[in-house]
Amino acid sequence: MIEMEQEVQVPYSLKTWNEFKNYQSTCYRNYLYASEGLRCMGSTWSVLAPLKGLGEDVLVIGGEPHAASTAGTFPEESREDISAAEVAGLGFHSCSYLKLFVGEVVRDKIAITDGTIKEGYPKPDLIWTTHLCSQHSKWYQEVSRRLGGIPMYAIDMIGGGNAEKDPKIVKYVCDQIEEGIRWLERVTGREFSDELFIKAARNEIKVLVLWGNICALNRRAPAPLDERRLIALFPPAMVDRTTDETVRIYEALLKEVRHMVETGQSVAPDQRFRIVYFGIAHTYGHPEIARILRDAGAEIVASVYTFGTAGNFRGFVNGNWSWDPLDPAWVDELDLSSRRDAISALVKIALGWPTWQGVRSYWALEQMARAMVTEYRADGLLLAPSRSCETDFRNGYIGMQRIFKNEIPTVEYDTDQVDVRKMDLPGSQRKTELFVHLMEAHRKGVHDR
Amino acid sequence: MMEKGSDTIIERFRHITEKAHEYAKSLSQGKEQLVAGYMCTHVPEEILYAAGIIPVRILSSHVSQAMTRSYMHETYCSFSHDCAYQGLQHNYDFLDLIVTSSSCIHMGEAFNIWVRFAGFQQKSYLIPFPHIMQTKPAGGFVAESFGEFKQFIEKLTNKSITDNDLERAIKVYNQTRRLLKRLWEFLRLDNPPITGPEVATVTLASQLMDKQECNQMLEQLLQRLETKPGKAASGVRLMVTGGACDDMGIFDLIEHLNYSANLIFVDSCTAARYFWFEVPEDRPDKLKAIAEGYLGRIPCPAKDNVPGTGERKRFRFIQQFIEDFKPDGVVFIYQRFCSPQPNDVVALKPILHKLGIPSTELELDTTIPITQFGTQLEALVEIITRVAP
Amino acid sequence: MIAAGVDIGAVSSKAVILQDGQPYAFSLVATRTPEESAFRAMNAALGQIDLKLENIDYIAATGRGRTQVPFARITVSEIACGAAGAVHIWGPSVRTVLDAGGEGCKVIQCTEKGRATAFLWNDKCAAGIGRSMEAFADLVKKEVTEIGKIALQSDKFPKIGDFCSVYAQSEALDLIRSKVPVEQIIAAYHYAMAKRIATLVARSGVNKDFVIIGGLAKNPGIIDRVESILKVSRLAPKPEWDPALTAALGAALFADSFYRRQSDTSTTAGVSQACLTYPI
Amino acid sequence: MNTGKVMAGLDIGHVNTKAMIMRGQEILGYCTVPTGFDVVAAAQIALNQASDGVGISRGQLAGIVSTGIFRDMIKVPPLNVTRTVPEYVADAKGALFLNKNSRTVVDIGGNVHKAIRYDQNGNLLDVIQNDKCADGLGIFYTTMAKAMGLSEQEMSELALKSTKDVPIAIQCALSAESEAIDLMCQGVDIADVANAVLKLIGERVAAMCTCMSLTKEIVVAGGLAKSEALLKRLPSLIEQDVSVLNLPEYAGAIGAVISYEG
Repeated sequence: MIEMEQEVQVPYSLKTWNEFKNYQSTCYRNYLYASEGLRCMGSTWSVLAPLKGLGEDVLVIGGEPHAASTAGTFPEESREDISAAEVAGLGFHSCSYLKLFVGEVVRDKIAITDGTIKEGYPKPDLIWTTHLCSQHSKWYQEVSRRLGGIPMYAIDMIGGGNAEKDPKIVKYVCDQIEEGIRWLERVTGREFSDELFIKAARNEIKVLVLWGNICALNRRAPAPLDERRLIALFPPAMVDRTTDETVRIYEALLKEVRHMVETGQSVAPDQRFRIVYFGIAHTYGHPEIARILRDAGAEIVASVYTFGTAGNFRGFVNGNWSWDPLDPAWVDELDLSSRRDAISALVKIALGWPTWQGVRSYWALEQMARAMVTEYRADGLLLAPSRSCETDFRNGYIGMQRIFKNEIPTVEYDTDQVDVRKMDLPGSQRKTELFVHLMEAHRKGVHDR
Repeated sequence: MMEKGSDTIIERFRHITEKAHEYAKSLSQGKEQLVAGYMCTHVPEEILYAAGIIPVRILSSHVSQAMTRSYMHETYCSFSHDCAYQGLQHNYDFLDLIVTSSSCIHMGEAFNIWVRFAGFQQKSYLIPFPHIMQTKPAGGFVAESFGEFKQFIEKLTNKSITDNDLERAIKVYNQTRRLLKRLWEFLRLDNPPITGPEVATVTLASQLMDKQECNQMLEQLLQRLETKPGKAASGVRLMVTGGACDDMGIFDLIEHLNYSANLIFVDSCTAARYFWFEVPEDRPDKLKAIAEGYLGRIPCPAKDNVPGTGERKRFRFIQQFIEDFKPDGVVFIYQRFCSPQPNDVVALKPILHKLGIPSTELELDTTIPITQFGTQLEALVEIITRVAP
Repeated sequence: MIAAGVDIGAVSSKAVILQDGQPYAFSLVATRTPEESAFRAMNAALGQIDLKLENIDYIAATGRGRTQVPFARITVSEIACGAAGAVHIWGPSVRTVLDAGGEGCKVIQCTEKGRATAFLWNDKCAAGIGRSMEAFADLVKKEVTEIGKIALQSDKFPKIGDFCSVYAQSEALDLIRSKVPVEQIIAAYHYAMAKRIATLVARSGVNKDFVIIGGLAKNPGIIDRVESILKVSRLAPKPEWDPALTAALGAALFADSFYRRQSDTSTTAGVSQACLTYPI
Repeated sequence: MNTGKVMAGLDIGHVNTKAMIMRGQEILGYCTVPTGFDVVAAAQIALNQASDGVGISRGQLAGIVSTGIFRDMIKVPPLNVTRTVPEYVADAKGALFLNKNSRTVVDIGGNVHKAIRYDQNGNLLDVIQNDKCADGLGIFYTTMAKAMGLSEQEMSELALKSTKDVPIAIQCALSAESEAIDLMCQGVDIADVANAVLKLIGERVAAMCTCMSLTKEIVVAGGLAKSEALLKRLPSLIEQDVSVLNLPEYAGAIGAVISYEG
């Protein structure tokens, strides 16, 4: 148990912040307005480097990060997008990222983080995506259908705890990507450059490892970063992590956060309670919840979603999960001399994402939670399943509540990633207030004993 | 609401569907017989059968209960909740094994509940199976994955499964599939000797049964039907397409409207999609053959995405069924909270519209609102028959 | 010739009696159990014209409880009846009918002859909007007939979730905490429900002319919003017809025409099971 | 707690506002009014009716403590309540006061239900609150009684006469409501429908409870605790004995008074 009873410090403000914001919106602007170049759409939960083998003019837009940032920037537009998708016939219980994204296609306009809305939906040349939940590849099937049959290739990332150590699965995914590369050549009529691909692959892996290192610094007290910053700082890696520029900004961020730790600084220094959070970033209600926590000096210092969606860690080491980061130097030494080498290195990294591990493997998820609670010396576990997200292991959370409640203050509240209508704000506020109260009571109890 | 048909064999099948877990229990009782439960129809039953294990499908009980709500999130479909409930209620403790293959996430979680909270940790197996059926590498992957499952079963029973064992199992299962297909073919007739709900019931029972017993009963049934005169002139022909539905009440409802209407086809994983394929018998490599068979099925909407085009292969089958069975109307059924199904409906409707076939959607839950569904179905029939004052 | 239609809805039961195809009497009562409500509705209408059940030549039943009406000769779905009734009331230009009832919302597409060609039934999460209005009225301690007008008094109000009336209710209750004036809360709740209904209508497609029938058609707080969200205005309600009676009227029209066609056995409509055991 | 003092506790819930007047450990008077949308007015009326009933003037009140979801809204004139406690804290204290051996209270309110575990001093150990889909069970109960043309009391009594378990969808009040209506339209006996409604409520509450280990004795509070039919079901559903508190709907208001000092 750590007490932070020292005088309240000045919150640290990140110097690299703007570089991240700029990188993200530049990527989107390029995709929207580029007069030439190859527009590629799809889940950025796919390995992206293969696209880069097609040339230096490849522009990508990814479903989840785009939907999430649009919802954050344009709450009203997003409402309209989602209901437009429902009017167009999509399921009332389908993923709200999906519906927001399709809604933009239906309304033939697109809104991006820098606050601009472009009339006329920029048609992609191809769709390169993954199949991660039961509805995820339906997402792009629908987009492809509505835009008159955009060629699409979905990779079956058959996840599940430890998948990256299962040669059968690694081979299966690698083979699909090799097939995919041949398909990319056919459908674009371009020649695939292994040189460009391998360079992009190394960058992609590097960024994922760097982010892991940045997150791992939050084990220190005070944790240098809070949930709000974590949520904002990983999307650039989701948007496009294959460029030299991404590697540069994440290296800069790592350097800066290391310095924060050395000088004991934090973006949110008041951390009487350290919270581990399992849940997707729910755009709506997040500020309200965060305020309740901040008023009580409680900060979310670790979350599987912000850590594990675009970050890699050691993962399972002889049966136990470890949130230790991987050494960035290891990436530079990786042997990526052949196309197949690069593909399998990428596949192992992608299958190793904690989010992947958890999606179809309750035991991996449970181990991650256990490890995170101990490694990050958490005072409480906050579970926030998202109503319309299948990959958000909604079920795992309900189970975890049963398991953790007797060990540590644990509260579960209902959210939705971008559908404000499904966000249970009143209930979430009630339950968060309760959560704080339980942590206080627990700490008091521990002291009395 | 269902008046029992006269045919004693059909009654026997119906009894099995109504008392699913009692039947499964009777299989395992006394004898040395091993019985395994399976949750997704992509589990290669042949491998279990070759090892002398009888696979029985875990279905829902339609008992309204809230127990599972504290294990599984609200927004999982009632079918998965109900299947999880079977485990939590310990209805199936007698099973020697619970198996599933990478399925839709909802059913995957039902399986997890059994493993985590219903005491099946030590007797469970998850078969990695593609989420996209049509990729080139899928074949090799599935064969390997089935191979590992075979080894697991061999360890469990500690006796090896020979190619002959597999070949026998494949033949038995293909036989079931052919017999069921013949049964459904009757429904193409104007006045079949058997009703759609009866065929659906028999098909559901086959998923719970020892296939040898099942095949015998099916053969007897077919013999009788071939000689039996057709039933009264049929009414409006309705085809059902969608997700898992083991609630035969819905199908009975179709035939007990205030109008004469008939159920003539059901495309779902509890009906046609369960058996509408065969495992090639001439292949030297039996595991590859089984893999080929299971990948060639009518795809589940959660697994249907042709690389390159994103086409849904299932739609081709549906159009074929429409051609063969000539429905006047289509009834979409899907579990509330299911995502893949309704997302396919969006793309299917324009196709039906082109064919001039009206449709309605029934959203399934643990129980069925009979008067509402009845009204929806009667309204559909009224539209087809152009009823007006 | 006297024909009658009864509509046993989830919240209210209605009866319409036609004499030689012309409106003769009608009634609207609260639904308790379907059979008992059927008699109450029918007797209420009969009372107006001093007739007895046996004086009526032919009776058709519609609505959720239609199979429980012992004295009905035929049953017809509220979809077909809604379309028939709407075209009878508003004329052949009607193409889309929104039936906003107590339990369910249905959108019906129809021909100039009042024949339904397609329909959309509300999804489960959009059920019970009509009834939820009553519960909501109780919570705000207002008359259910009043809140609709109050809802239109404020054009500025917070947006609350329109996905489910239970969530909307919780959110509305919670607005009190943020000290939102009651009129605005009522407006917010109505807007949310209207949005949910509008989504269903748009999903099914609106073709002009558009009309709204059923109990909620009498709630301006819902209807005006539905119109503004859909950017389409409905044909104004007819003073002589309570929109809640439309389906019952449709049933009466069916009864009328079936009586005339009685000799013809090729009628497509079946005879309700109940009436076989109930000779009139 | 100072035994002499006359104190008032106000429990302002989503649906009802409960007022309780106590002298030390002694309950003097109480009263419930619907909260409606004017919380301050409702609180005042409840308080006045409760105190007038026992001839206590505002001046005699040593203090007012408020709890419940809207507890903070009466910090304004005329009541100027200065002390508030969260509803789960008040529930725990109140339940313990009404039953010294109780260690868990299950509170079934109009819009929210929860289970609270506490020690012998009424200190909070753990709490579980309902899922979103289970909101509004109390309101649902009222609505269904109305739909059947019965009082809540009558519906509960009728449910006890039920001879047949009819299943209804468990998802939420909405689905249950439309299926209950559907059953009535099928001509199902309304006693069985009433029973199904109460079964659903019991099931939902019990399901929530299993997420947390409940320590004995378990008591039930909240307006729905008054339904005999519901209470008959609960023990078998949560597989433990439960007893109803005396004045179940006032546990929160009493707890507010108790927690005035320690």
